[in-house]
Amino acid sequence: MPIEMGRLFDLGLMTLLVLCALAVVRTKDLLAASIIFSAYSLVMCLVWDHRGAPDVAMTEAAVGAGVTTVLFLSAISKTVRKER
Amino acid sequence: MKRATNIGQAMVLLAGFWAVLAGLTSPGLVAVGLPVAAAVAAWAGLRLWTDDEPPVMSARQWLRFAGYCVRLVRDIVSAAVLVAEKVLDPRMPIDPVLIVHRARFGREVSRVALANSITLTPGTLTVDVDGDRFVVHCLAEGFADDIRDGTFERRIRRVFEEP
Amino acid sequence: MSLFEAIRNAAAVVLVCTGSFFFLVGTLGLIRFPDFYSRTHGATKCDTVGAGSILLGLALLRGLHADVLKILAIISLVLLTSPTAGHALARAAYRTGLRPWTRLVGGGGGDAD
Amino acid sequence: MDSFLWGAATFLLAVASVCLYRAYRGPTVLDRVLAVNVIGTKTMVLLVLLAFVFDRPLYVDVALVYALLNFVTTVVATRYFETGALEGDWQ
Amino acid sequence: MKRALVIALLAAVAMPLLLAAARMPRFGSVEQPAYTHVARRYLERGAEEAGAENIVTGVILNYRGFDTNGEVTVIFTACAAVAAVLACSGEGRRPVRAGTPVALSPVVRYVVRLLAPFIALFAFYVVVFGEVSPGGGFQGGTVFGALIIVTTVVVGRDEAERLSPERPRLWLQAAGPLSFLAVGTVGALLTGWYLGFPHVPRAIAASMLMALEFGIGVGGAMVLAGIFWRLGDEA
Repeated sequence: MPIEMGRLFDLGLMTLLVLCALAVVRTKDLLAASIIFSAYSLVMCLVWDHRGAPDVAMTEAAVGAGVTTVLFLSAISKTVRKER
Repeated sequence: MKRATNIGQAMVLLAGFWAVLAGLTSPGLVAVGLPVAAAVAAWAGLRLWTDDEPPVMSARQWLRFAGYCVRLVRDIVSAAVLVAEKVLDPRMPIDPVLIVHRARFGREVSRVALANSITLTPGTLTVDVDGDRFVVHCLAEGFADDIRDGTFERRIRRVFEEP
Repeated sequence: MSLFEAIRNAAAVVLVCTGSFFFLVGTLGLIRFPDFYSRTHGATKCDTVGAGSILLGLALLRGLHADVLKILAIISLVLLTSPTAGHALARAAYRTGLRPWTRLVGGGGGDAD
Repeated sequence: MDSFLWGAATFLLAVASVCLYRAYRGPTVLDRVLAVNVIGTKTMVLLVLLAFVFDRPLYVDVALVYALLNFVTTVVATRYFETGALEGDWQ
Repeated sequence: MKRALVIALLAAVAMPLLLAAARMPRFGSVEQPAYTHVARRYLERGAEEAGAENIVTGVILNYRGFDTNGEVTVIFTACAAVAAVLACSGEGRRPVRAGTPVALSPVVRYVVRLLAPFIALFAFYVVVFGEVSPGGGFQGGTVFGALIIVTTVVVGRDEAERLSPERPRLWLQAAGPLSFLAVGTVGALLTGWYLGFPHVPRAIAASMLMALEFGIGVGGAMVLAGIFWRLGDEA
C-alpha cells in the first residue's frame, strides 16, 4: 500500500513539473515567466528529494528559490521586459 | 554596557540555534560552532540589533512575551477559520475597507509586533506602516473593532514597553 | 500498539488533516477572492495555520527526538516570516497604487485583467 | 501511517497545482509572487513530510533552507516592484 | 513541404536514439554499468576512503576532484564574464530609471535584521555539515550569497560590504579555484600527485576536503554577491 501511494505522489510530481514548465513557456511577460520559473524550481527540488538526492535538492533550493529569481529580476530591470 | 547586553543576548540566542541545528551529542561540533556563533553575535550586537532594535528584553518581558504568543496562536487559528468561512460561502460575503489606525509606541519592536499581529488576526491585514500610522485592510468593517479600541495596543505595550 | 501511541497517532492524523484543510482553503481563497489584497488575507493566515499544524503533527509523531527542535524552529520561522511577507507584498501593491476592490465600486477596483 | 502521509503529500501537490493557476493567470505580478510564495510554503511542508516518510531526519535541513530563502526572495522581489526599479507598469 | 522535411529529419534522428534507448539496461536494473563496480566501491568503501561520511561529498570532492576543480573555475569565469560584459557596454546603455524613492517598510527591515545572523550561522552549518548531511560548500555559499543580497537590498550596501569586504573581494571571488590549487599543491607535496587523494591517510584527506568546502563556499558567495552588485550598479 505505501508503494502505491508513493507512485501516485510521483505521478503528481511529474504532472506538476510539466505544468510549471508549460506555464513558464507560455507566458510572454519575462517578469512573470521568471517568477513562475521559481515555482518550477520548487517542484524540481521536490523531485530531487523524492529521488533520494538531498544534496542536489538543497542546491536547487538555495539556487532556484533564493538567487536565480533575484538575479533574473535585476537583469530584467536592466533590459526590456516584454519578449519580442 | 548596553552593547555588552546586546551581544550577550545575541550570543545566547545564536548558541541555542546552533544547538538546535547541530545537536548536543558531539562535543566537537559544539566546539566548532560556538566561536562562529560568537563572531556572528558580535556582528549582530554591534551592527544589527542595536539601540532598541531586536530582542533586548528583560526576563519578565520574555515571560509576558510567551503569554502573548499563546494568545496570538489562538487568534491566528480563529483568523484562519474565519477566512475559511468566507471562502467556502458561495456568496462571498466580504466588503473590504481600508482604515487608518494611529498607535504611538516608543520602540520599533512594538510597531513590528502590532503590524504582524494585525496581519495574523481575523479579517485584517497591515498594508502600510509609516511612523505611528497603520493602514489596515479589513475584509469587512466589523473586524477593525479590536484594533480600533486598542486591545492589541495595550497588550503589546504590556509586553515590550513596560519594564 | 499501546494506548499512548494510539492517542498520539490519532492526534497527529487530526493535526495533519486540519493543516491540509487550511491549505486547501487558502488556495481556494487565492482563486476565488476578487482582488489582490483579499487574496493575501487568505494566503497569509491559512498558510501559517496549515504549515504550523502539519509540522506540529509531524513533530508529535516523531516524539522526543533531537530533530523535533528543528521542526519547531521551522514553525517559529513561518510564524515570523509569513505575515511579514504578506505585509511586504500588500505594501508594494499599496505604494504602487493598486486600488482595493470594494462593493461600492463593484467588480472594477483593482482587478482589471 | 506511511500511506496516510503519502496521501497527505499527494493532496498537497494537488493543491499546489491549483495555486499554479493563479501564478499563471494572476492579473498583477504581485499575485504571481503571492501564489509562488504559497506554493513555496507547501513545498517546505512537503520536504519535511518526505523526510518523515523516508525516515531520514537530515532531509529537514533542505526544508530549513527553503523556509529562510523563500522569505528572502519575496522581500527582495517586492522591493524591486516597490521602488519601480522595473521598467513599465507591472500592473 | 518544409514541414514534411522537418518531420522526416526528426524521425531520422529519433529512430536511432529510440533504438539505442531500447537496448539500454532497464532503469534501475542492477546490470547498468553505473551499478556494477563504481557505485559499489563508492558505497562500500567511500566512507573510509574519501574522508567524508556523506558519500556525495566524498564523490564530488575526492573521487571526482578534478571535475569539481573545473566546475569551480567555471563559476569564477561566469563572474568575470558578467563583469566584462557590464563594463564594456558604455555608450548605448539606457539610463537606469531612478524610480520614486519609496521608504522601506519598517516591519520588513526589522524582521530581516532579526533573521540575518541566523541565516549567517545557518550558512556556516550547511558548509560544515556537508560531510554528514545534505549540504556542503556550494549550498552554504549560496545561502550566504542570498544573505549578502538581502542585506544589500534591505539594510544597505554598507552593511553588506562588511560581509564581503572591499579589499580582498577580488581574491575571495577566486577562492574556489585558489583553494583547489592550494590543496592540490599540498597533495602534490605529500604524495607527488596533484590533489593525490588516494594516497593520503583519512584524517588528512578529511581536513583537505574541509578546506575545499570552505574555499568553494566563500568563493560561491562572493561570486554571487559580485554578480548582483555589478548588475545593480548604476550605469
